[in-house]
Amino acid sequence: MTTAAEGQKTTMARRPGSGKRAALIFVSRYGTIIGLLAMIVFFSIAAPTTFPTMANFLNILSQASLTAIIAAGLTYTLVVGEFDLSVGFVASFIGLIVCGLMANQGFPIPIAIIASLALGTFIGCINGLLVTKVGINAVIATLGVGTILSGIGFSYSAFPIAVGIPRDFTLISLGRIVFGVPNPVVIMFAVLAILWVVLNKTDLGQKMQAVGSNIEAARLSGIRVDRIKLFAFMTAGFCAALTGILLSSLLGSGTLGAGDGYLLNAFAAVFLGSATLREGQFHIFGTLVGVMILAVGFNGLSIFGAPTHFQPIFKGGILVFAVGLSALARRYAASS
Amino acid sequence: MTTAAEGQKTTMARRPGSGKRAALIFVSRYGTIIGLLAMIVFFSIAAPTTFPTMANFLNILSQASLTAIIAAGLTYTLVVGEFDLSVGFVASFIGLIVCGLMANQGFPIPIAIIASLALGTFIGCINGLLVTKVGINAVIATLGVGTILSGIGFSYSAFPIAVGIPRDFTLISLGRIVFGVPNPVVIMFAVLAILWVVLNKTDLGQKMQAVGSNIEAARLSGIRVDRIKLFAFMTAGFCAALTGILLSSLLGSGTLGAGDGYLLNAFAAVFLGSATLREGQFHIFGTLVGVMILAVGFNGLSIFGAPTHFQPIFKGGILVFAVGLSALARRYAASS
Amino acid sequence: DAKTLGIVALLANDALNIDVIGGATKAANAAGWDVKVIDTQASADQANAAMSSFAVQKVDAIFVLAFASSAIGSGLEAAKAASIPVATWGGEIVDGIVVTTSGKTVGKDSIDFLLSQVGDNPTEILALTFHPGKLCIDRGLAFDEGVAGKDNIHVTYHEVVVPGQVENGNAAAANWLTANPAGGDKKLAIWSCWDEPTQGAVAALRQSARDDVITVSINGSPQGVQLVKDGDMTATVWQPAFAEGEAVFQAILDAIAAGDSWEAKTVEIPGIVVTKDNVDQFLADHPAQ
Amino acid sequence: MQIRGVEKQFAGEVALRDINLDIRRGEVHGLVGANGAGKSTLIRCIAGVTVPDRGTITIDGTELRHGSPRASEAAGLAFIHQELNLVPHFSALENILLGAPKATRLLLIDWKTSGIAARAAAERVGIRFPLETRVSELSVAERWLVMISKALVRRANLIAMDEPTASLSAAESEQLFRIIRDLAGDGVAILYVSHRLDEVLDLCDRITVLRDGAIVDREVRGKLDKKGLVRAIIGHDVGHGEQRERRVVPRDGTPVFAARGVARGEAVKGVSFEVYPGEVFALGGLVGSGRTEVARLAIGADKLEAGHFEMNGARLDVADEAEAVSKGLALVPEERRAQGMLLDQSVAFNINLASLLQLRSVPGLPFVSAGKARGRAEHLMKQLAVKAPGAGAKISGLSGGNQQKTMIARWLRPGTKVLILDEPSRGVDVGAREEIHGAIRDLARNGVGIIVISSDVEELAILADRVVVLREGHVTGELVGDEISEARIIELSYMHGSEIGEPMEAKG
Ligand SMILES: Nc1ncnc2c1ncn2[C@@H]1O[C@H](COP(=O)(O)OP(=O)(O)OP(=O)(O)O)[C@@H](O)[C@H]1O
Ligand SMILES: Nc1ncnc2c1ncn2[C@@H]1O[C@H](COP(=O)(O)OP(=O)(O)OP(=O)(O)O)[C@@H](O)[C@H]1O
Ligand SMILES: [Mg+2]
Ligand SMILES: [Mg+2]
Repeated sequence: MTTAAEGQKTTMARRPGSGKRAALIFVSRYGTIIGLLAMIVFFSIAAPTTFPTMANFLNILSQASLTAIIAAGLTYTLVVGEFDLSVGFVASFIGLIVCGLMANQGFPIPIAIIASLALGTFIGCINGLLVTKVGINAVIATLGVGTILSGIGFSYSAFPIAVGIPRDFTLISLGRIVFGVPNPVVIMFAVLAILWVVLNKTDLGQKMQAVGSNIEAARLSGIRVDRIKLFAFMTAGFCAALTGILLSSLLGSGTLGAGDGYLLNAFAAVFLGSATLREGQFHIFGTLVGVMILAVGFNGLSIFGAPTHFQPIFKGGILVFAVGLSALARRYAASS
Repeated sequence: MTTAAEGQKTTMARRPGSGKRAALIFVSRYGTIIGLLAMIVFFSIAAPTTFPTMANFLNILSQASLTAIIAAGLTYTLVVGEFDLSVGFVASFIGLIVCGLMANQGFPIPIAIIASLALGTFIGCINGLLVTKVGINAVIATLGVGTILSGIGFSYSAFPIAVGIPRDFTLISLGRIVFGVPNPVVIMFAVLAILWVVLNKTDLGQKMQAVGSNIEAARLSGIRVDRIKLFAFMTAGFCAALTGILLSSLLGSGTLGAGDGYLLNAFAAVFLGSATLREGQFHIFGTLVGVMILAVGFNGLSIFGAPTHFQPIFKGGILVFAVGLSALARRYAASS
Repeated sequence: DAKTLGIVALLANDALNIDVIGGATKAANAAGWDVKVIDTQASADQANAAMSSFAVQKVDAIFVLAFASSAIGSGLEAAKAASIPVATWGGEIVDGIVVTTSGKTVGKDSIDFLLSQVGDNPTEILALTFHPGKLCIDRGLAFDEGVAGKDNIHVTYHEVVVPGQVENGNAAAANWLTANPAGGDKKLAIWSCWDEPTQGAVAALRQSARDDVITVSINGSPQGVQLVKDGDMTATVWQPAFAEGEAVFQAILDAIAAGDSWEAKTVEIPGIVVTKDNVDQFLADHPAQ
Repeated sequence: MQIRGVEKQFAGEVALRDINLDIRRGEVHGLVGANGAGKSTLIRCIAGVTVPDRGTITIDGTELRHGSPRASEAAGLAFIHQELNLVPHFSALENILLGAPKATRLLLIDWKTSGIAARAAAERVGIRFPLETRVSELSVAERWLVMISKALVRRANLIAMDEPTASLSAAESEQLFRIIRDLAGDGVAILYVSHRLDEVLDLCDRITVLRDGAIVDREVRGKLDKKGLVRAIIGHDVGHGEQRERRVVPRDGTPVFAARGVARGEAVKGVSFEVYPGEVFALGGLVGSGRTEVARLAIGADKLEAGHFEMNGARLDVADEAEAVSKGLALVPEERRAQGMLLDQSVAFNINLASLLQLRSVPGLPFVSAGKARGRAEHLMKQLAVKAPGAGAKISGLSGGNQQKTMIARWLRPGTKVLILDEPSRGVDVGAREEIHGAIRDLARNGVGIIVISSDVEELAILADRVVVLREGHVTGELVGDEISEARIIELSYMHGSEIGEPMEAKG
């Protein structure tokens, strides 16, 4: 992250100061963040007693946390130039399985969680093998695996698994172990921090970026391209599984298809994020910004009491607007 | 993107074929078609009285027709290297609007249809402008526009529009004007034929393929890249609108969200198709094969009376299997 | 200042949801309350998020539509922590919920009607189910209980895919019709958890020009009733959603008034099986439709 | 064509300043300058691909609209850009005609009629493969011939060529020169960019020299000699190493690298050679003679069908590129844009890509030290004189020569035992070429096995200690030390089938 950004900074600084251009570049890089802040300011003015409160910010973060985790995993697959359409299905499936393991197999909570995470990672591994070793297009491979999982989930348990789940399991997401911050928020920051460090500070991360940037060059540089991709898919599977587990803990039950909706939201968030700071590249921080934009919008509108049909219009509008702002500013900056 | 990938495909085609290699190449090109035929043979043996009948084939074609039309439009956007996530929402929206125009505004059928098709094309145009002129990533732009449309549709009419629709409107999809073939099937073949000819036989189609394959080369060759993309998006919008209209005609009413489900199916079909004949390229014939695989699989399983959870497993399996077969064969052919 | 009712909708654009919201809103407004609605697009995660948001805003009551009570664990916790009474529509009574309704009665009405139509004849039924939704689970359970132990009946289940339910119902029905061609010696029937897949099924009947299939569904949406009136659908069980919405809100008021002495209750308002015979009467009685 | 006062800046870098240039009908106008002097930028401005900040371009009195490739084309201009830009899955024919008006029947393309002009152009440049061949199946040089045909088919009255011969061998280049003279005779103006100064001096009626974005010299034919040209280009004299002292490395130990009868398909049919420590070894030959394919076989990118490679006397079996790299083999590919650079990344990132393990802050932990990474990059940039705003600048903004230096810098690391450079000075100016050659010799002197593949006979003659020449996948000869001359290399390149018979064994 640092190198590319620095590069632009240096060249930018050299240009004999044109204030307008600098402003445009600023907007192009921070357009999505500006959008996010603008929303927060707007809602804070519109609902001064309910929106800008600590409780509500924690609430927003809680709501964002599961989407952020799954979206961060998805980001990894996009960084290496692939795609994962199965993440929502994996979350649903693992959410069901983790409850089943506890309720039907009587696994203790930690064992059930570890087994579920391992299963999610394994599913990611299958995705990765189908893409790298068999050579199936990632869209097809992950859509296929996801569809299969939804079928298996249905045959595993068509009805919600709600009985026999230990109370402590629900406490995982309801608890507030660290400074009164809801656990999912803590988990989210931990996961995102690790993924950020791996992507930006380790050689593995640099290799991932190289693979996504020019796979042939990466290969000729001695990078084991297939393994790097496999790692990205496995991370996505792990994150999806974690989201599924947290979701079940949050709901207090395993429900068929409960996580399917994450797919589109995660995609929206990741692509929103790719318009942040660096143009068109996927990165963890951007994904977090994308997730927050969606969460703040959803929360603010509901507090605002906007008519329901306004919610999709607003959500779609903010997607187009925030990214459009960055994009337009970039165009004008380039041609000014 | 393309050049790097092509670089490694080296000396394959020019080398004199050994028998085994020729067979592998055959499988790699016709894997999906073989899968389709195998399914047809299998179901014909498994359900000899019900599956291989003229009535059922027409039934399969009818079911496939709407997906095929929307998927063909989607194919165009993929050919030019873009993406359209709004097609399902456009179909839903236009399906509602066309009914509204007849029921509420009292438009005669042809006027309502023409207006709706124009509206769909216009929405495609907006998508295209957002992508080309504003510079928004196609995933975000079309997801945003689609989401906005679902909100507008909701505020237009939350309830299905069923009263006041002329009986003749439903006849559009129920009729069998040509040789007893259901009209939607005829319309599908007509649309696909036109799109195929445009893509493969005209200068415009050449330009589309060039833009998708190497946009820089296209630009340097004096092709107006933006216009070509715009055309592709408008075609996708048109096809989505046509699907929405036919769907409403089939249902006899305009229902909110009725076409949303087309998105994933159309994507699956298009990517299945991209594994047909030409490696990794999108084309109309492949899309048709993809649609047919999904439709035949769904139909055969229902007739077979397979348990319901088996359907997604089968659908996912056939995606992975058919494409995997092609991909593996290609690998072995290249390395043998 | 005014009190607020927070409504968490399963699908704000679903006709039945709209009726419930309408009923609750009418009753709430009459009592001087404000109403806020959040659409969750059928996502349980969003439902919990919405409940938490309402809890943070300290609304005075929360009304959740069509989510299983087992699927709103954290939302309930948040509401409980903020001492906000929660009502559900089609959920079940658990700790923290003061009032609910049940989807089982209309389900039973539907299968009873269907069975009355086929009698003891050998019968093939296509059942269009949907398990992620609480309402459909309950209705499906009622259906299963109805056909249990009946040797003359064979059921083919199809799980409807959402979104795309109308089109999916259409395709499933078309295929099933091919497998069960006209002129067989069995009675044929299509049962569906709600009107939209049936709408697709009816289109499939039209496409293949069949009129030998009994179609029964639930909801009694304007669309469904219209199909019955046109003779395309055999029956739809009207669920009095508007009245349920009103009754639930009334119960919320009662619960608040009663305080700790309140006993959670299930509101039950019988539905109406709308058929060709009574559809005109039904429309006269329920002009809003 | 008149160019008046054209200026262009990229993010503060001046690429062109106050360019005034006239190009007349029927003249061949040479444009030379060091890497990054702005030649390509000027051509891209004319082509409408880059929008100049200031200035006008007029053609026959009408001003050209900036930033519109179509307007340029309509004005009768055609281009051969510096980078290969073809649609890989189209046939050569489709590529040649891409964007050109085509004959149609009932709106459908009439390929037969449209193809006539294309076939004529292809024949003119000496394309021998069928035009139905997909471009992805063509070798790099063959693709360049397609690019040239593409410019010819447009019947332009001015053709700008940005280093058209960089990937062509002597024969194809000769053919191209004949075409250029023909065209000029027909009144077509040619703007010709090249780093091969001999051909510029030979071909061009007038020569314009660019340095740092400005015109520093302008001469008509005969007024400049090579030395003067070089001085104008880089601002001072270079010891242009026509004849350096050639080292005949004693070949008594074990070779650092050797090929033993390697073969694959039609491209490589039993090639053997040995590379000894300290020598600059080169593979010569015509376009399509199989040199790139040998390199790909060595690096594990393609599978061997017969024979094997050896490193330091031991048999070397590599399954893929990663294993080859881990064993000390490295390839600087001929197509740096597609196979070498990460265009959206910084220069430092590109340089360090193959050395990430050495750059860890603490060995054993997976963290890359930002300081070490920048340090290594800056050190190597200085060593190879890479001209860039900084180690953090994006590589896509560098000129071709500097990009190529970056590609070489990637492999300047302790683990590299054998380095294969495929067309290392393609698109590189004389100054930079000299520097690259210096770096290559240094590497060889330090014991790294060097294999240079080049289509530039002059380069081979200057650089190599030993040359093995290939033709159609066979070794036709080996030249050592003073035997190496341009004439001998060309002779071996054209050696005929009958003489090839048995592949020659490497001389000891
Ligand atoms: N797209 C770009 N963005 C930023 N800088 C650029 C861009 N294109 C060119 N430059 C800069 O403009 C200057 C001129 O580059 P140009 O490619 O025109 O040189 P050239 O004379 O063609 O060099 P070469 O012989 O290496 O091809 C260089 O300093 C280069 O870094
Ligand atoms: N991608 C490819 N597909 C098919 N044939 C190829 C391909 N690349 C090269 N060939 C063929 O293989 C043979 C050797 O080509 P190669 O590229 O190795 O030669 P080269 O000597 O490096 O020449 P060049 O200057 O073209 O790189 C030629 O006959 C060429 O036509
Ligand atoms: Mg250049
Ligand atoms: Mg080569």
